[in-house]
Amino acid sequence: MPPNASQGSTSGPTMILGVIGADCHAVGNRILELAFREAGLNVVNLGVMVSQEEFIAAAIETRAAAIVVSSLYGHGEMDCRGFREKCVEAGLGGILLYVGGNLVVGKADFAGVEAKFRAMGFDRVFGPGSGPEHGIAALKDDLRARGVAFG
Amino acid sequence: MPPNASQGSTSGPTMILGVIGADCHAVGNRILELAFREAGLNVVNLGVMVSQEEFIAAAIETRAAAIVVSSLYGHGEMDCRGFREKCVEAGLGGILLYVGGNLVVGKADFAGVEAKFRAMGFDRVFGPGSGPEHGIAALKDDLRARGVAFG
Amino acid sequence: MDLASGRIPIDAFMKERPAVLAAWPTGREVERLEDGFACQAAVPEAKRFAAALDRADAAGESLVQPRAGVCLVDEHIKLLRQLEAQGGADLLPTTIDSYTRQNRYAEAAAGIEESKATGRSLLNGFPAVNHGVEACRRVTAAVGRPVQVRHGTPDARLLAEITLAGGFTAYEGGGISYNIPYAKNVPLDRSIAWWQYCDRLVGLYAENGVVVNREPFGPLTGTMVPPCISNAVAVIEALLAAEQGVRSISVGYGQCGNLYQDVAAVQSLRGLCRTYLERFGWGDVRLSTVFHQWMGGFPTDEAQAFAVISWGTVAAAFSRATKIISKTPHEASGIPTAEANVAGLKTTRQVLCMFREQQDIASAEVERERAQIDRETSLLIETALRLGEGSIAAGAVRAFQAGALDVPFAPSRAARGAVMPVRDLHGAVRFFDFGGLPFDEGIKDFHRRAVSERARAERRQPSFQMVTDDIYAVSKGRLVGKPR
Amino acid sequence: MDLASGRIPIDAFMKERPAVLAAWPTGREVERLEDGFACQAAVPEAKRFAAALDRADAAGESLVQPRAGVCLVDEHIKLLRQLEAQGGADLLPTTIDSYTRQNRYAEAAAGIEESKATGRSLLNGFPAVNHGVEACRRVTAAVGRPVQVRHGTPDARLLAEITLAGGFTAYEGGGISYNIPYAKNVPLDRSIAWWQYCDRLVGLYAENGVVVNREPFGPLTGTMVPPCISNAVAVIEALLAAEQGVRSISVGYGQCGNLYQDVAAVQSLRGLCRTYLERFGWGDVRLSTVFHQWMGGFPTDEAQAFAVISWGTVAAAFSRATKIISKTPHEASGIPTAEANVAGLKTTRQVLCMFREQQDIASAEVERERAQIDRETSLLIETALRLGEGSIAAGAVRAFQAGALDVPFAPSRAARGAVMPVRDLHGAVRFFDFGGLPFDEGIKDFHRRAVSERARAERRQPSFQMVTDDIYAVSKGRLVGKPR
Ligand code: B12
Ligand code: B12
Repeated sequence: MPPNASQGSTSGPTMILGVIGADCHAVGNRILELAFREAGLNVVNLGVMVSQEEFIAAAIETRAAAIVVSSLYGHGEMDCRGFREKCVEAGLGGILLYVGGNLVVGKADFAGVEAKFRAMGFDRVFGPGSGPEHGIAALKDDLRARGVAFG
Repeated sequence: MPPNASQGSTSGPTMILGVIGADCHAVGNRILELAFREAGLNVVNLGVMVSQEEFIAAAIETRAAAIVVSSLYGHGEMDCRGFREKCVEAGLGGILLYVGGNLVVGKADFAGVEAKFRAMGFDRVFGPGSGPEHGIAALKDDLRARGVAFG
Repeated sequence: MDLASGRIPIDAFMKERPAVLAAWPTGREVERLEDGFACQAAVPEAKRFAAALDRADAAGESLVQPRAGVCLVDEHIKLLRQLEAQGGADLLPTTIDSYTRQNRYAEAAAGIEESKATGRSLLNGFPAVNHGVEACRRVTAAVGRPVQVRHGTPDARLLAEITLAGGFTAYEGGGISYNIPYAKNVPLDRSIAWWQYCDRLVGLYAENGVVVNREPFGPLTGTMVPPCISNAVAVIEALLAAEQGVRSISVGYGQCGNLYQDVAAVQSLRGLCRTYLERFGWGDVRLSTVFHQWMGGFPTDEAQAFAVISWGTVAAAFSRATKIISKTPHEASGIPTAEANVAGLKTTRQVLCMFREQQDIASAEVERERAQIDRETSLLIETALRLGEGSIAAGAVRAFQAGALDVPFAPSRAARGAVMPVRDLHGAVRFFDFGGLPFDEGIKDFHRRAVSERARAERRQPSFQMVTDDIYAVSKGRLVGKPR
Repeated sequence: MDLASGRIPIDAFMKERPAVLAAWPTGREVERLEDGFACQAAVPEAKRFAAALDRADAAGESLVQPRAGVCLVDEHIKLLRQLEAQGGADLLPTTIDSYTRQNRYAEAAAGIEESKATGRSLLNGFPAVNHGVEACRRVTAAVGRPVQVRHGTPDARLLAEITLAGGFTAYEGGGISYNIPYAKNVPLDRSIAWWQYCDRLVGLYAENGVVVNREPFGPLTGTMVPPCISNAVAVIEALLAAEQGVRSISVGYGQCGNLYQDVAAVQSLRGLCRTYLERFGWGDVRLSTVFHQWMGGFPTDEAQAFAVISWGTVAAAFSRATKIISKTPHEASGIPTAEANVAGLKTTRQVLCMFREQQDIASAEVERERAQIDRETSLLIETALRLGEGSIAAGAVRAFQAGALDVPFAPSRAARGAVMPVRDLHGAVRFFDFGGLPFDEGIKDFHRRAVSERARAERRQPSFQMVTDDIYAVSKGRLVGKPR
C-alpha cells in the first residue's frame, strides 16, 4: 500500500480514491472517503494531487475493483487522457474507472463532457451536483453486475 | 382645457401627456411632466387612467403638437389600438404620437414591440429603461423637422 | 351601501347583495352563500391561508409568496404549479388583471378572447370574475398550498363573492390601500364602504366556521412611502376589518431600504396593530406581518435585480415578518415568466435560510427608529380616530380630506398628494414636505435635521430634484440618489 | 535559499536569483532588475494597486475585484477589458493556471498549444511564466485599472520576477497561505523561504521607488476556517512581508457566514494587524483589508448563487473592507464566462451601493465576537512568536509542526489537520476539535458550550456528520447544516 494512503478496515471490495493531477481540492475527497467507507467499501484514499501512475500502482497492490477519480480544478481533461490505456498496459484492463467533479474548464453542457470521458474509457462520469450517493449507487450496480456485492 | 389637467406656463410647443387605459402608475408620469416642462415644452398632463378620447379632446383644445402616451401595466397593446385612426377622424392626422413604458405583458424583445406600435401609427416607441431624456431628444428632432424649435 | 359606523347589519348586507351579484352574469353562480361556506369548509387545513400563517408565526418562520397571474385558467394552473413545485413557494397568489380591478368586465372578456386566439396572455392577471366560480375552484383545487387573491380593486365586492366561493382562503386589499394607489376618481367613502362589504362577507364566512385571511395592501404606492403613513393605513384597515368580523389579519409593509428603519417599521407595525386591536376589543384576532421586497422601480439588469431581491430578503429576515412577498429578475421589464418568478423565489429562499438563524439586529438604531415610527404612526391614527367621532371609517375619510392622512405619489384625487418623502444620509425615508400631516414641531424638526444633514453632505439645497434622484436611485444601482 | 531570520541580505538574494530565473527560458527576460523597475515606474498613478487601495481606504469606500484568467494572451486581455467596461470592476485580476502554480511549465506549455489548437481555454488560468514579460506588459497596458496576480503557488519566485517586471502592481500569496491550502508535499520552511524571496523582491522594487501591493491569501481552504486561524496566518504573513521591506499590505478574510462574526473578524483583523506591525516597527506600512465572498461550495442553481453573492456583499459592506473579491453565478459549475463574471460584479456593486451608506452594525454581538476573535488570534500569534525565539518565520514553521497553528481540511502534510470547525446555532463557526491549538480552558469552554447548544437544539450528538452537513449547507440552501 502506498505510504501516504489512508485505508479503512472494512472487508468489502477495495477501491482507490484520489484527486488527479495538480488539483488540491481536498474537501470533497474527504467526504467521499467517508461516504464510500460507510457504504461498505474498503477505501484506499490517495488524497489530492495524485498521478495516473500512483492510482494504478495502488490498484495493483491492493487488487482494487475500482478506481474513483476526482477532478475539480478544470484540468481533468488533460490529466485523465490515456488513463484507461495505462490501466490496460498494467494488466488492469477490466478495472472499473469512475470520474467525477468539475471535469473541464468552465460551465459545460454535461452530455458533451460525459461523452468525452466515456470515450476516454471511463465507465461512469459524474458532473457538478453529483454527490457520493450517486457514485455509490452506480458502484453497487456495476459491481453486482460483476458478481460482487457490498454494503 | 380639461378640468383636471395640470398645465405649465412655458411658451414652447404644447404636448399632451398621460397614462392610458386603466393604468394607475403615477410616478413616472409625474417625472415626465417635470422633465418635459424643464425642457421647454408646454405640458398638459392628464395624469393616469386616460382614455384615447380624453387625449384627443385635450389635443384639439390646446392645439397640441404631440401626444405622449405612457403605458406601464401591460395592457398597452389593447389600450392603444386604433389611436391613430381616432386622431385622423378628429382631424389630428399629422399629430406626433409617442408611446413609452412597459408596453406589453411580459419581458419582450423590444424590436418586436416597437414594430407592433409603429404599425399602429405611433411615431416613436420607447421601452423599459428609456427615460424622459430619450423622449425629449426625439421630440426636439421631430419638431425641428416640422419647423418648430424649443428649449 | 353607505359608510357604516360599526358592523354592517346582516339585513343591510343582504339587501345590498343582489346589486353586487348583478354586475356580471357570473354573479348568479354565488347566489347561495351556503355553497361558498361548504366549498371553504372542504379546504384541508394544510391549504388554509390563516392556519399556515399561524403556524409560521408560532414557529418564528417566514413564508415566501410570489405574485402571479395569467389570463387563461389552464395556463394559470400550470403557472401556480410551477411556482409551488420548482419555486417552493409556501403560499400562492392569484393576481387579478387590471380591467377586472376597474370592474371593466367587458374589456376583460375581450382580453380573454384575444388571449385564446393568440396563445399568449394579453391580460396582466387572472380575470376571476369573468371566469366564474367553477374556474376558481379548479384553480384552488389544483395546487397543494394556500392561495390568496391579490389585486388592487376599489370595488372588489363581486370579486370577493366569486373568489371566496371559489375556495381562495385569503383576500388582499382594503378601502384605503386599494383605492389611493390604484384609482383616480373613486371617492374614499365609496371604496371604504365597498370594502366594509368585503370584510363583512369574510366575517360571515368566519361566523360559519371558515376563517379567511385578510391583508391590507401595505406598500401603497410603493415609492418611498414613509413607514408612519403605510403603518397608520394598515392599522386603520385592520381595525375596519376586525370591526366587520374578520378573524385573521396580516398587516404589510413595503421595504423602504434602510435596514434599521425597515426592521423597526415591521416591529412597530406589529406592536401598534396589536395594541389598537386590543383597545377596540378585538385582541383575539390572529395577527401576522408581511414584508414586501422593494416595491419601487427596479434595475433592468437581471444581475442587479437579483441583488435588490436579496437585499429585500435580508431586511425581511431580520424583521421576522411572517410572510415575504418576492419579486423577480424581470420586475423592471414586464410580468415575469414562470422561470423568472421561480428564480426570484429561489434567491429569496436562499437568503432567507442563510440569515434566518442569525441573531436579531438589536442595535440602538433600530430602537431609535422604532420609537420614532411608533410616535408618528400613533399621532396619525389618533387624529383619524378623533376626526371620526366614534366611526373609524368616517375618521379615515375625514383624515384624508383634511390631508391629515396622505400618500406620496398617489394617483387618486382622494389623497391630497401634498406629502413628499426624501432619503436621509443613510437612506432612511424622511419627510421633505409634511403636507397637512398633524405632526408636532419635535417630529418636524427631526425630519428637517435629517434632510438638511444630507443636503449639506451633497452640497445642494433640498429640492424636488433630490426626490427625483431618490426615485431613480435603486434602478440605477444606489439607495440614495446622488446629484448628477 | 534558507529560511531567513530578518531581512534577506541583498547579496544572498542576488546569489539565489540565477537559479530562480533558470527554471524556465523566459527567466532570461528579467535578468536586469532595472528593466522591471523602469516598467513599474512608468505605470500611471491611476493604475497603481496600492494607491487605489489607499484612496479607497481614506474615502471609506469598498473596491470590487473579480477573479479571472484564461490561457491565451489576447483572450485574457479581452476578458479583462470586459470585466472593466461591462462589469465596472475597480481592480482587475490575472488568475494563474494550476500547472504554473506547481511550476509544471512544460504541462502549461502543452495546455497553451492545445488551447490554441482547439480555440478554447484548456487551462484554468493565465500561464504568465510561459507567456513571458512582454505578454504581461501587453496585458497590464491593455486595461485602465490596476491589475493583480492571483494564484496559489508555493514557489512563486519566478512568477513574481516575471509578472512584476511585466507591470502587475499587486501580488497575492504567502509562504503559509499559498502552501497549506494549495499543496500536498511542500515543506513549510521551503515555501516560507520562497516567499521571503518574493517579499524581498517586492521590497527591492519599493527601495527603487515603486510600491507593489502584497496580499496574503486570507481564506485558506475556504471551508469554515475559524476567524482566529485565518487572521493569525494573515498577521504572521503581513509581518513576514513587512520584514522584507513590503510597503503596502492587504490582509484578507473569507466570509464565514454569520454576519456579526464576519463583521467582527474583519475589524479584528485590521486592528490586530496594525498593532503587530507597529510593535515590530513597521507602523508606516499601508494596511488595507479584503473580504472574500463565500469561498466554500456554492449552489449549482444560478438564482441561489446570486443570493450567496449578495449575502457576502452585505457582510462585506458592513465590515467596511477595503476590497471585495466577487464570485459568479457559475461558481459551482466551472470557471465563469466573462458574462457570468460581469453578472457577479453587477450584483455585488448593487448590494454594496445599497448598503454602503447605511449605519454600522454596532451591536453587542459584534463586540462580543470581536473580543473573542482578538483573544484567540493573539494567543495563536503569541505562541508562534514565542516558538520562533526571535524569528517570525521559524516561529510559523514550528507552530505548524507543533499543531499550534493548523488549518481545517488542508491538503498539505505541513499542517496537522487536526482542528475541526462546526457551526453554532446562529451559524457562527466554532471549534468542534481544537487539535493542538494552544487555547486555554476559557476559550475551549466557550466553543464547547456553543456546539452543545446547537447539538441540543438539533437533538443529536456533536459529530463529524454535523460538520459534513455544514460543509454542504450553503450549496443546499442553508447556513447551518440540518440533520438529514
Ligand atoms: C411602483 C409600481 C406599482 C405601484 C404604482 C403606484 C402608483 N400608483 O404609481 C403599485 C404597487 C400600485 C403598482 C400596481 C400595479 N402594477 Co406596478 N409597478 C411598479 C414598479 C415597481 C415601478 C414603477 C415606477 O414607479 N417606476 C419609477 C418610474 C420613474 O419609472 P416608470 O414608471 O417606468 O416611468 C418611466 C419610464 O417608463 C419612461 N416612460 C414612461 N412612459 C414614457 C413615454 C415616453 C414617450 C418616454 C420617452 C418614456 C416613458 O419614463 C418614465 C420616467 O422615467 C414597476 C416595475 C419597475 N419599473 O420596476 C411595476 C410594473 C409597472 N407594474 C406592473 C403591474 C402588472 C402592476 C399591476 C397590474 C399588478 C401588480 N402586479 O401588482 C398593478 C397595476 C394596477 C393598474 N390598474 O395600473 C408591471 C407591468 C407588467 C407588464 N407591462 O408586463 C410592472 C412592470 C411590474 C412587473 N414586472 O410585473 N405598481
Ligand atoms: C473551496 C474551493 C477551493 C479551495 C480549496 C481548498 C482545498 N484545498 O480543498 C481553494 C480556495 C484553495 C481553491 C483553489 C482553487 N480553485 Co477552487 N473551488 C473551491 C469551491 C468553492 C468549493 C469546493 C468544495 O470544497 N466543495 C465542497 C465539496 C464537498 O464538494 P466538491 O469539491 O464539489 O466534491 C463533491 C463533488 O464534486 C462530488 N465528486 C467529486 N469527485 C467525484 C467523483 C465521483 C465518482 C463522484 C460520484 C462524485 C464526485 O462529490 C464530492 C463530495 O460531495 C469550488 C466551487 C464550488 N463547488 O462551489 C471551486 C472550484 C472547484 N475551484 C476552481 C478553481 C479553478 C480553483 C483554482 C485553480 C484557482 C482559483 N480559481 O482560485 C485553485 C486550484 C488550485 C489547485 N491546484 O487545485 C474551479 C474549477 C473550475 C472548473 N473546473 O472549470 C471551481 C469550480 C470554482 C470556479 N467556478 O471557478 N478552491
